[in-house]
Amino acid sequence: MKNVMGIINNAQKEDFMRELTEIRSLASIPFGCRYRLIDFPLSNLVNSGVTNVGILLENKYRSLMDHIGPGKVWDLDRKRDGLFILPPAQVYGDNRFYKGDIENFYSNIDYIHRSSQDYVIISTPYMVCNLDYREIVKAHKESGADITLVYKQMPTLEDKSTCSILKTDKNNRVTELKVNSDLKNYDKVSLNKFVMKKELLLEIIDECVSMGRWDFIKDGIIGNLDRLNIHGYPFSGALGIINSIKSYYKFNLKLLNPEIWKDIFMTKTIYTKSKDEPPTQFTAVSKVKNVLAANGCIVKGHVENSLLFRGVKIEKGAVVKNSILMQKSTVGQNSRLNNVILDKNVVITPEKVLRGEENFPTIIKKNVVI
Amino acid sequence: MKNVMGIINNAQKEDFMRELTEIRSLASIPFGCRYRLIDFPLSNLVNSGVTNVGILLENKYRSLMDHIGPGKVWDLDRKRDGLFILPPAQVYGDNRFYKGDIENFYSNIDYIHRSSQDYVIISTPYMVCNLDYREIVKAHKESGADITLVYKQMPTLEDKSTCSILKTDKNNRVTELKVNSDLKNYDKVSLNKFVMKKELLLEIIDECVSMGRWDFIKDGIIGNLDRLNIHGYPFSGALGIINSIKSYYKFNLKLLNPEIWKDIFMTKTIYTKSKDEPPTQFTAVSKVKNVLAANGCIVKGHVENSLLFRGVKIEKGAVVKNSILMQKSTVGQNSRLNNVILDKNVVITPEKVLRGEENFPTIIKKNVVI
Amino acid sequence: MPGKEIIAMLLAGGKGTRLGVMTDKLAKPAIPFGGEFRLIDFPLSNCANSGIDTVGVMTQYEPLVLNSYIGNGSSWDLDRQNGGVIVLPPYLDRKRGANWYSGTANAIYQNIDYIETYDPEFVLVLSGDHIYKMDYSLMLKYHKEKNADVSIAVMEVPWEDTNRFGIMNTDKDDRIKEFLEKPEDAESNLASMGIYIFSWKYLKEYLVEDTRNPDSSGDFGKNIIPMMLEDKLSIYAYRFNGYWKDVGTIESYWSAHMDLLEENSELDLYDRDWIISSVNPHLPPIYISPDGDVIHSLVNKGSQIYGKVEDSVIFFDTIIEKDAIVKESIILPNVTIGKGSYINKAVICQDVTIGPNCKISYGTDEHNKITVIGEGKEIPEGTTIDTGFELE
Amino acid sequence: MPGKEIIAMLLAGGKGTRLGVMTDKLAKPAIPFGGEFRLIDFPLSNCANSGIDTVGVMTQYEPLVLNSYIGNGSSWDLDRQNGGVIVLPPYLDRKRGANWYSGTANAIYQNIDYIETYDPEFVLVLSGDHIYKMDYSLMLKYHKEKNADVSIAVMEVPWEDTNRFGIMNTDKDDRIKEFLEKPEDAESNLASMGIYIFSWKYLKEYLVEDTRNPDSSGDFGKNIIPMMLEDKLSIYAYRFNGYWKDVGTIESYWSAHMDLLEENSELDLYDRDWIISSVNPHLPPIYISPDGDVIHSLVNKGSQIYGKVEDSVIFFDTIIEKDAIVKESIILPNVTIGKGSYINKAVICQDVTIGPNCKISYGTDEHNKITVIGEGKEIPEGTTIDTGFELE
Repeated sequence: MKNVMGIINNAQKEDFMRELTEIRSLASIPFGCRYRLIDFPLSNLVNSGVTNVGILLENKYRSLMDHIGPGKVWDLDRKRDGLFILPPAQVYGDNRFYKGDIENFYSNIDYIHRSSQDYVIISTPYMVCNLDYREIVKAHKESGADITLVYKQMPTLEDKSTCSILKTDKNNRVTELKVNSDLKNYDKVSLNKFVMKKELLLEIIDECVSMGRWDFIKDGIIGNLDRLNIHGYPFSGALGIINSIKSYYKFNLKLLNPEIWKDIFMTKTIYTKSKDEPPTQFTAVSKVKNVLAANGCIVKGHVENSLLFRGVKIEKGAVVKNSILMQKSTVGQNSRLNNVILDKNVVITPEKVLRGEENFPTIIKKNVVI
Repeated sequence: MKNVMGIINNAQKEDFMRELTEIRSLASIPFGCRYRLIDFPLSNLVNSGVTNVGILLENKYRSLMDHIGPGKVWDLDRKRDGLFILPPAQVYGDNRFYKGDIENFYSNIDYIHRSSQDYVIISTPYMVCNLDYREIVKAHKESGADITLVYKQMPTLEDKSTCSILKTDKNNRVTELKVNSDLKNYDKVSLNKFVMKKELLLEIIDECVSMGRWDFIKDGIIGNLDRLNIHGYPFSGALGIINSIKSYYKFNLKLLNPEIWKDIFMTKTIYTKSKDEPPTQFTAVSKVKNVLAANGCIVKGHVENSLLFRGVKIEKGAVVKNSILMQKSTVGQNSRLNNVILDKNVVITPEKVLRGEENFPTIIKKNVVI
Repeated sequence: MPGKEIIAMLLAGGKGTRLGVMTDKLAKPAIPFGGEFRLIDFPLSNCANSGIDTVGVMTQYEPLVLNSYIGNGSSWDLDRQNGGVIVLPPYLDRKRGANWYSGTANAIYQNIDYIETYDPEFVLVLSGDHIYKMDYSLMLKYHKEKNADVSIAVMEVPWEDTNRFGIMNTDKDDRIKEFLEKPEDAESNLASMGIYIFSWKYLKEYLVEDTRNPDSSGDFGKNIIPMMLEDKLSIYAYRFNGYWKDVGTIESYWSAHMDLLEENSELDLYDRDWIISSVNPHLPPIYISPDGDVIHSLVNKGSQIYGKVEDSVIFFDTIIEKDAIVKESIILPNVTIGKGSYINKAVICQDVTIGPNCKISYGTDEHNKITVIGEGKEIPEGTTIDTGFELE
Repeated sequence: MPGKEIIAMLLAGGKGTRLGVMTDKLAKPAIPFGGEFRLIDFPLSNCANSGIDTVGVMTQYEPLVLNSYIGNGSSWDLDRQNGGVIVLPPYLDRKRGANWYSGTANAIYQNIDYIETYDPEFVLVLSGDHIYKMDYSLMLKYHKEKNADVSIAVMEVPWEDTNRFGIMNTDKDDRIKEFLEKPEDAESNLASMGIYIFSWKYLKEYLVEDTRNPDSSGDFGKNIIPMMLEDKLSIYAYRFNGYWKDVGTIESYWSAHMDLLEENSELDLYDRDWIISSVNPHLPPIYISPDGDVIHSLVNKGSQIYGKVEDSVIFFDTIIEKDAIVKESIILPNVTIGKGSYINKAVICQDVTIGPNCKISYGTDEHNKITVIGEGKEIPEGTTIDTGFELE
């Protein structure tokens, strides 16, 4: 895979998850007790032997840069190749209006040009899975396709926003591709992961720019569906599509199924920035059932069906059910939480009761004290 | 100096050097054969024992990020403290208009707040010198001043733009401070390096923002001249004020004076990203007089009174005088250059003649072939 | 290269034979501790937290594990351009020939060249096998205030234990007058913690002199400190009051872990102002199944609990199968405890697989001994192992 | 941790006694070369450029310089999370006791544990003291194509030199039939370059067997390869045509430098597709004063030329004072050549100060010997040193 580079396209609108993305980019949303979304596409690439990865950024990326740092965790702190942070387009000119992600590709075209690899994988942070691109690249080369698109057969879709659905013919060639549409009559969802020759990507960018079209998927891929041979590659592992609060919440809780968390976390190692947290402590009065927990937590209460991020504290008598508690949040004595998402550093003082709905979890924003 | 943090303010207008800053930020302008401007403020801070440095960025900063990387060269790749890239303000909101550098301070105020240090040094990349802040911080504490401003006594100023000039009373308290003004009646120029308590900086930012004022020096410093005790600290080493093409050109050539280059390069080590270049090769027909040269050059021609950056090639019969040749530029056989600046990767084909004026050097832009 | 005011020299050479099978394949400083750490994490983190950024680690037993664990030191922020942590093995000298480290002082003597690279004013000497959190910069401050030539960290031990320690007799100002190794009738209960600050010029002089003496065992406690006391050097005791434990035996190793389970453990590992760092393996979160139960225990990431865990410390990457019961035990990394097995008062070393329905340390508990299962063992289904057994 | 297809084991143990005073304080692989490098930069850069990211460096002489030079390996991009470069010193084994490396093969035998960590299919064995650029991945491809058990890199040497090398007799297919150490009447001029690829399962077997033989000197050329040939293993010669030089003597060290000065030197250090990396000291640009003159020479950063330099290689941080003349010489880092001094055909080692008006290697040139001034010497004003002198 020395001849394949990766681009993680984080230059996307993320309004669909406003409560969690107000203070951070989509890519740095905390996920699965210890991770952030970016960890998955980045680890997938690295695990497949890709050593040149560019991350297209749009905005609010300081937390992302803090998280990724020089890429040491992913072994991408290299003299040649390695990790490249590709800043947004608009800062190159004063006060221009943002047109779309093609602009980000275009303003970083130098990086793509001068990379020595002939193939490129384009990925996105909001499709969480654990896959090996080696097979996909091999299939791409064997098929002779111009573009290979990874898809998954799915009966239903939690939320259609940002998703592309598709139909393929009997040779697995993509015949239809639609964005933001219902699954009706379709049962395949694009993972928005593409393999193509670098030359083709450059051509697509160039063409889009010259015609004033700025959406990579709509204009660059769908717009070329007739002209190019786009091949579908079926993926059968677990997939989390993180495109709404509801889907975020549901898929996190789905992780409590050992089959799913083993697939997502352990098919290959998922790397993330570590924090020197001691083990999680359970006391003589703690009661835990069906829980995923990061390190550094102190659990004195009752936790069921929930995810605890790093350094969460649950005091005596507190009861937490069906909830996601992000880093360093605290639940005070005898408080009760059900269907709740606590963002980082939230403090629930003693004797409080918070209750959301299964399809509409209550979200408490970062640093709030209740 | 564990209790002092550094902020390098690279959020400044840089139109005054358009020919060199079109493709890069002021901070990443090549300087002195091997360096970029940012190397000087960064090395000065590190050499003074500061281990927490934030770099405020405005735009075109990819080359800067490539150059700095994780800060390993400056030993700032640390788990605690270290180097922080502070991205510009406008990307936090969509398509806003840039107001001034206070906005950059403000949008990174979290970083300043959570840093553990009590004192802060604010510096800028366009004042090139080699100084030790330890004495200055000591003097600051002893004087009891609110702010200490470093200045240099100078009889003339190559170019007044972006410069602040000042008067001090007999106790070295700053009594007058003006931006972009002639030196007439003044003989002290501010290095735009300030020492103050972090609390005061936060107060100044807060005040400026609340009053809708956005220029750190004009509003934050000069605007507080009456209210605060601003103390001057005289600096007597060599100083390069890089605020115009002319001053850039002249100061680079001034480096050929051993007293100046020793002061600038060797008072303390200036760190920069290294490139694995072999030694510079001089052939049997080369002729060199009064030259500073980086590694990796191949010199077959005649070079006098000039600076050669990394990997420059000068072919047989070529004559280069009073010129600055940036990285990987090439001068073909029998070509003649005088008072010329070649940006990176410029190729001068054989038998060409380029001649600028002493006060108006000819500049050839990056990648141009002549 | 600018010099350093102080550098640390960490003695990581201990064979640790009293830890039995645990140190069969590991140097003692590499032994796992507290669900997350190795012993050497404590002095290394203490150095980093105290602002000491240059640490030489002297080792000659099984250096590979320690070497690859320490790596470039970035886990402790000790990957510095000038300084940082480095492992110092013995080497062949063309003039002196082959030299293994014969004693604690001799190890430092052989690394005089390394020390001199940094031209330090002070040298902090540490050992790699004690559990404690200590700010060495306060000890250095004390050393300078007392204008001492040597400072030795000491703590009060119970009078009945004085015959197990190196005991300092001091004057009113805490200047050390006498140093006694394991005295029968101690006059003082100030025990040496094996932490020294030396003014380098004196230490160097005595190291060189000690090496000339063929009868010396090249040891700080036996040779260097007594010589210095004889010469009336100014040696001060620096009193330390926090948690400190030498986990030199299986019993003390086990009880140090039980200490950690207390809600307000004296050794607070959750204190974010004095973080003990370690090399973090990349592992998924802890999983506790709907049938799992964890009470009064520490559990580390990567572990899957389908059974019951009580009063125990579970390191990372361990599987406790359904209906298994783990009590008052320490389970090191990458262990599987089979279905229905019962583990009580045991230390299960790395990479052990215990089959289903085993009973370890089950039965009479009268001699109250801890069972140890050595690294990599596979215990077949239905095995019963008696209390106090050490399975190599 | 995933395994590696191939890892490299670099023998950096050479005492290099034929290099005289140059190796007094340096292991041979640490010797400066080419104005910028140390010898070990060549194999390390070759590994990185060939995609081999795991290198064990075995050393037992003066490891401190090599250890701190290699650091965490980031200079060669060998600071990898899984693999990277590591220095492997000898160590005390509780069962086998003290073991210094007795020979090239024995050094690898003692590091079997390290090698097995990576579960490699192939092991590339290199030495740290040759100057060449070679893509080991092509050699590996050859090794696999030939389905060989061992491949040995060879080059044709002049027939008159065959008695100085290990010579391979091969069949038409380049399979090695015979290996002769420094034969008097060679049948072939294919000389071993000391670069081997072994299929690890075979190498391991022979290393273990060789160790059982008390008469073996534990050497590849003397013991392992002959044993393998006897057992009819499939051993192939891999022909290499580029520049390769063993700089084992002062003369060859000097002439390798003179080679570099050629405009189209066979060893192209300016090739950006095969960069030889090194640890870069932070130094200002080269300065050539209005009176300075540099002809047909290599000069490195940090050097200041006020005098005249001709046909020479000047390492970094050196000052050639006004009116000084340096001819056909190699000036190692941090040297000062005083005003009016004349240096001809000399190697001036690191940190030497030559006072004003000295004459080094001046006078009759009949025996044509190179003068060497050893590390750190101070030559007082007006000294004359004869041709061929070695000043320790």
